[in-house]
Amino acid sequence: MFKIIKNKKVGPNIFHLVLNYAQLPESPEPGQFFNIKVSHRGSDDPLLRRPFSIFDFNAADKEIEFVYKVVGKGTKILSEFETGTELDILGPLGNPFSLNENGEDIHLIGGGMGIAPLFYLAKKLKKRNKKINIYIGAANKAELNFFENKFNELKANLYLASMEEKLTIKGTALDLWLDKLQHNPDFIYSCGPEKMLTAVEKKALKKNIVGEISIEKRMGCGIGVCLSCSCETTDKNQKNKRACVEGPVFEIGEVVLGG
Amino acid sequence: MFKIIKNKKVGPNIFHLVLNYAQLPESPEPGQFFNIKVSHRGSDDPLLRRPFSIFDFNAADKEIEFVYKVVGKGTKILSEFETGTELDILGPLGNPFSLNENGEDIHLIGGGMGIAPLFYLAKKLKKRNKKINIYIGAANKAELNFFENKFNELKANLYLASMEEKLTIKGTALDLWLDKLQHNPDFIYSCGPEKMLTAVEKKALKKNIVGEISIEKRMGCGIGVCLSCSCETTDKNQKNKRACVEGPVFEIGEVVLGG
Amino acid sequence: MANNKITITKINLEKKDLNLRMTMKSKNNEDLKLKNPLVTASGTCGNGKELANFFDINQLGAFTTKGITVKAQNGNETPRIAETSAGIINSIGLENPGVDNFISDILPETKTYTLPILANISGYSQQDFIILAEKLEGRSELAGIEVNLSCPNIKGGGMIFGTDPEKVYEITKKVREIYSGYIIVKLTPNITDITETALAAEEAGADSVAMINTLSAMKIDIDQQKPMLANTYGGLSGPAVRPVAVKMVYQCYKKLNIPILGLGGVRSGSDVIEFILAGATAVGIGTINMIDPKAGLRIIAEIKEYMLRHQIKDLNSIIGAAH
Amino acid sequence: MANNKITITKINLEKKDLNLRMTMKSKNNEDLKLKNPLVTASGTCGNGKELANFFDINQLGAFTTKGITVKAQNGNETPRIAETSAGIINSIGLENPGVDNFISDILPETKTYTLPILANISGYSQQDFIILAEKLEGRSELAGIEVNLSCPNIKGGGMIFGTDPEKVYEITKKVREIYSGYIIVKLTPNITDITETALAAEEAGADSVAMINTLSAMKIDIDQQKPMLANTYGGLSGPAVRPVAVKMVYQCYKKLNIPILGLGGVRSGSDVIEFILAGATAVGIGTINMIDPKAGLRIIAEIKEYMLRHQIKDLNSIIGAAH
Ligand SMILES: Cc1cc2nc3c(=O)[nH]c(=O)nc-3n(C[C@H](O)[C@H](O)[C@H](O)COP(=O)(O)OP(=O)(O)OC[C@H]3O[C@@H](n4cnc5c(N)ncnc54)[C@H](O)[C@@H]3O)c2cc1C
Ligand SMILES: Cc1cc2nc3c(=O)[nH]c(=O)nc-3n(C[C@H](O)[C@H](O)[C@H](O)COP(=O)(O)OP(=O)(O)OC[C@H]3O[C@@H](n4cnc5c(N)ncnc54)[C@H](O)[C@@H]3O)c2cc1C
Ligand SMILES: Cc1cc2nc3c(=O)[nH]c(=O)nc-3n(C[C@H](O)[C@H](O)[C@H](O)COP(=O)(O)O)c2cc1C
Ligand SMILES: Cc1cc2nc3c(=O)[nH]c(=O)nc-3n(C[C@H](O)[C@H](O)[C@H](O)COP(=O)(O)O)c2cc1C
Ligand code: FES
Ligand code: FES
Repeated sequence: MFKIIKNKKVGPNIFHLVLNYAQLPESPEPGQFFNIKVSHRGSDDPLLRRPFSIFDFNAADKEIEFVYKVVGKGTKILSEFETGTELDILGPLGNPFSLNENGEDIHLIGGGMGIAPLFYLAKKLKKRNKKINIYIGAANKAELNFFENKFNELKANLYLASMEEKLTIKGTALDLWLDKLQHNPDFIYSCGPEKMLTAVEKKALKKNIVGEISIEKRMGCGIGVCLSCSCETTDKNQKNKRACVEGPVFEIGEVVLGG
Repeated sequence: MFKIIKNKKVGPNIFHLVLNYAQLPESPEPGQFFNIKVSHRGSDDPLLRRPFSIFDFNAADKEIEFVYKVVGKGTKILSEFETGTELDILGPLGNPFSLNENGEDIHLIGGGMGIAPLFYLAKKLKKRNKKINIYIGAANKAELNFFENKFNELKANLYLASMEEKLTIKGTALDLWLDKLQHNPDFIYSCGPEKMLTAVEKKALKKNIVGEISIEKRMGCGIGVCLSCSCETTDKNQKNKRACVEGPVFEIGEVVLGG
Repeated sequence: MANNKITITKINLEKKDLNLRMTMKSKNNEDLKLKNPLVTASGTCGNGKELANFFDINQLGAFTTKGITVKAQNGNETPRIAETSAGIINSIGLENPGVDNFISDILPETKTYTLPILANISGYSQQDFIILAEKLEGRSELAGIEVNLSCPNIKGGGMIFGTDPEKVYEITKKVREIYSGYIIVKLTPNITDITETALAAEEAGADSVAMINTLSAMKIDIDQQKPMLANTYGGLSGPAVRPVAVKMVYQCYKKLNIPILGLGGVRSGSDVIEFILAGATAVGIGTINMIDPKAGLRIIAEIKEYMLRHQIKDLNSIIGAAH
Repeated sequence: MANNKITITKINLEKKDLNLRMTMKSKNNEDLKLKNPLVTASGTCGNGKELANFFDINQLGAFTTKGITVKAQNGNETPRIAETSAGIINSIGLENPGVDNFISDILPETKTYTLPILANISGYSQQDFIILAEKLEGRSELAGIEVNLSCPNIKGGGMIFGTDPEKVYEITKKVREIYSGYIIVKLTPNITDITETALAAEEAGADSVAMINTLSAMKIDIDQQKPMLANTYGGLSGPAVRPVAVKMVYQCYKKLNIPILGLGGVRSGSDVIEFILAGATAVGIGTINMIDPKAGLRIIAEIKEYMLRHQIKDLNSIIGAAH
């Protein structure tokens, strides 16, 4: 069982959820996700679990952290749970970001709630003494505040974009990255709306930049049994891959993006 | 909205629920019930409300009290609500016990959770200085403790029966009443399992005792729109009556009991 | 297509500008005009006065009475209701005082209401429907009748008609010949292809079709090891069935030229919008009234919120917009 | 009747005395023997190894593979899943590698399991089913096949067969002539009278029937004003449909002489008991595995608790006991 230590509003409809666990089947890696039952105990409503990326993980304190936005029924219920509530969560699930031998100069590009999985990733990369630049964007400054503070704790090079105010620039995370892009990094990681990922990928492929993206597909099970999350890929041997098992992290160019 | 002031275990699977209200459409009478939504806020599971008789009512403190037993999903969820939770409850509903001109010597016979509505009734009768004898029975002493203490506060003549231990007697509320029955009371009120009501009624009709019973029918709406709770009656003008509107209180002999 | 509509109509509407009025067209006589799309579903709202204890029901689009038959009926044994996941199963069995008492006792009461009243009628034979249509013809209290060819609760009765397109055609035709008011034919979802019965009703002269009635279903009491309902089988309604109902409305909208009254599992304004987008002109509210007697009022407010959020001035503009 | 059984068997059973073994009889060849009534529902449990990450699936009664077709299929566009009240709608569209790859890649993997494996097959024509039966005939890895005549997701395909008793008879008969292992025919609930197709399958030589597949359904995204699923329609499963499934099993139990695999909306041991009381010999678990991968284990424990509570030594003794 996972007990809520914190479930606090940290932005407009954005919540920071910290859970304490007794044990985990394995240590979660950046890019993996947990599938959380958001219904009240004894209730089947809503029926399906909801997937959330790992925002941070702390083995010493046995804590897993998430950052989520209230967008519908499930996240609304989740946001109302109080400290001490026990949650039924399943994971870690999915294919993580690869961390080895990706060079030294690394860019992280995140849009909207796609920023969430990049924090734990950045932390791990920092530990390996990589040189990282982080480009994040959201609708407005308020949606970025929490992330900004957290990334600043890491002392990373952080750039911010918002649609409503001029921060580093005014615009999207993509605009921001392109604006700052002077030479090719060794590797990029990106997560965000499919539209943004499509554009990032296009640019990267054109410039021969290698990297990984994490995609959000509507999921049924999160464990690979239902094929709700199939993605068309360029892999000749396996045309369809499951976002929940072979993903959510894919190599740039691997998935045929729709957005 | 109705706020939970107390939701405390007072016997084996038996809970005492006290609610504070801001306003009520009308003042509840003994024998009436409220239809309580037992699902968590934002959830439709379970779908239907659950009917509970008024155990006590206190206009000065704006409090309504219920005593309920956990028997299934809905009552289980209800029992887990904490103090401060707001409940969606509908009522008062149904046809109350008649209080006027029923004579001076009155018997109350209650079995199991059928005891619950008799307390508020007894309190009102006491206020009118009626002479009341109360006969209550349940599976065991533990199920009666709470009721015993409450009725003792009223300083009524209380007799207890349990199936497992000898109290006033060992047996049912019916056995108890028959055991103590020396002369006809002016009026009886009874509530409990249909089997018990059937026997009480048979005895009463035979001995020409008048009175009222409150019956528990499986309900859909509680407000008279669905006809789930129809009871066959001896009334020539209206063969079927609704337990939720024309009942749950009926005159002895009015309803064709099945048990 | 639908998306375009949303962007084009950015005109900063206010609540007072919103048009929720819906017209159930008739190819035969007068249209049925509704203040808003909400129509009470037969059997879940009594005969008016029970709900009127909670709010002014004249604020709804139309009121449908509990189903009536030629003779008075006591209905099935109890228990008549069981709860399931997001649904209920009922086997009321058409308890009603019979058409004569309906006319003498219930119809006069409805005169105090200003909204259109629809009488829901059920029969065990074609002859029954003819008698009912004859007795109700010319009753000025009524705006129309809803011909229930779909009640799954009466043995050898309603359900049989409702699953056979030819019978649907015949009965509708007979009723049409007799009854001059608005005729809605209510269809059963317990069928392989509901478009066939819907088309049969249309061809025979129904002014509109209502779908769905309840899905045939049952629940077993595992402790007693016997069916929960005295009648064994019953009809499933409530949120659980909405995806089936929406699909049937969507499917029929493409094929029919008469309006559809969509219902099944509506709880909220969003659910009403879902039915309208699928192709319904009017939307029934049933089970939800049993849980929340003032649901109709809440739902109207929720529809208005949706219209404001999406800057939809006229609810008619989104009928079938999901196609 | 059922009540008597409960009182008679008061013999103070312990867990180790309980018999959960169920035998799916065959009139043709060997019976299908199950350690317990739980059978994974096709398409909701992958092909074994995904669930095996969570527990030893050999503890279940049988495993049914994801539906396969003659040729490889990519399935429908995404989104392929939507959530409804107590249910989900899916339109996976039979994504699968085709029967040849199934035989070369998937079947060998199942050799590591000791429980019976059933291959679920789907076709677009009678010829497809013949090819599939031929290719699977004699495969020792399989205990049998489940002939899916009910998938609502392929256009002009599965569904058509499943709603026509004659087609059900023909296809079953052909498959029976070719395939010598255990044959289960899986039926659609999107039909006026499921006993007709069930009887047709029995007459044609099916060893048993499985019911129900999903109910045809849809959901609309009211903000986008378009269907939630890329494929528009999909199949409803999960707790919402259980009352419909239980009713169909109950109804068929009275008429059939072959065993029934009941499924639709099982979440718990109580739900399995409900199907068995209605007349099922085996019970499928589908959607629940997607929510709770270890559901099978939990459900077995819950069935045992029920048996102890009611002092039922042999689960077989309550098959159909609610009749
Ligand atoms: C691998 C993965 C990781 C994710 N990580 C995060 C995260 O760290 N923080 C965060 O805020 N969100 C994350 N999401 C999205 C999150 O799962 C959805 O926002 C959530 O499930 C919505 O639930 P709901 O009940 O509130 O919304 P619903 O009422 O179910 O739907 C509301 C809206 O959310 C969208 N949605 C619903 N389910 C999903 C889903 N499974 N995937 C994507 N969109 C969905 C729908 O399109 C709809 O528009 C992630 C999704 C995936 C697949
Ligand atoms: C007018 C009225 C007044 C009542 N007053 C009280 C009271 O004061 N205290 C109390 O403990 N109980 C009372 N009950 C019974 C109470 O409503 C049920 O115990 C409760 O609804 C069960 O809900 P559940 O979800 O826990 O059980 P479920 O899981 O729904 O069912 C469990 C068991 O409860 C029985 N049950 C379910 N619904 C009803 C119902 N509407 N009426 C009768 N039995 C039902 C079922 O037969 C079943 O065996 C009253 C019932 C009525 C009709
Ligand atoms: C208790 C109850 C009684 C019903 N009685 C009738 C009836 O008399 N005539 C009829 O045509 N439909 C009847 N119905 C069906 C409803 O009118 C409606 O078609 C169905 O319940 C689906 O809508 P809902 O999910 O909103 O309840 C009844 C339904 C319920 C729940
Ligand atoms: C995601 C998903 C995929 C399915 N795929 C198949 C399939 O390939 N073949 C088949 O016969 N049934 C398929 N089904 C139907 C299930 O096997 C089962 O009949 C149905 O879901 C009802 O059971 P449930 O409510 O327990 O899920 C699928 C169901 C789901 C939810
Ligand atoms: S979500 Fe079920 S396979 Fe990926
Ligand atoms: S419970 Fe609906 S009429 Fe009484």
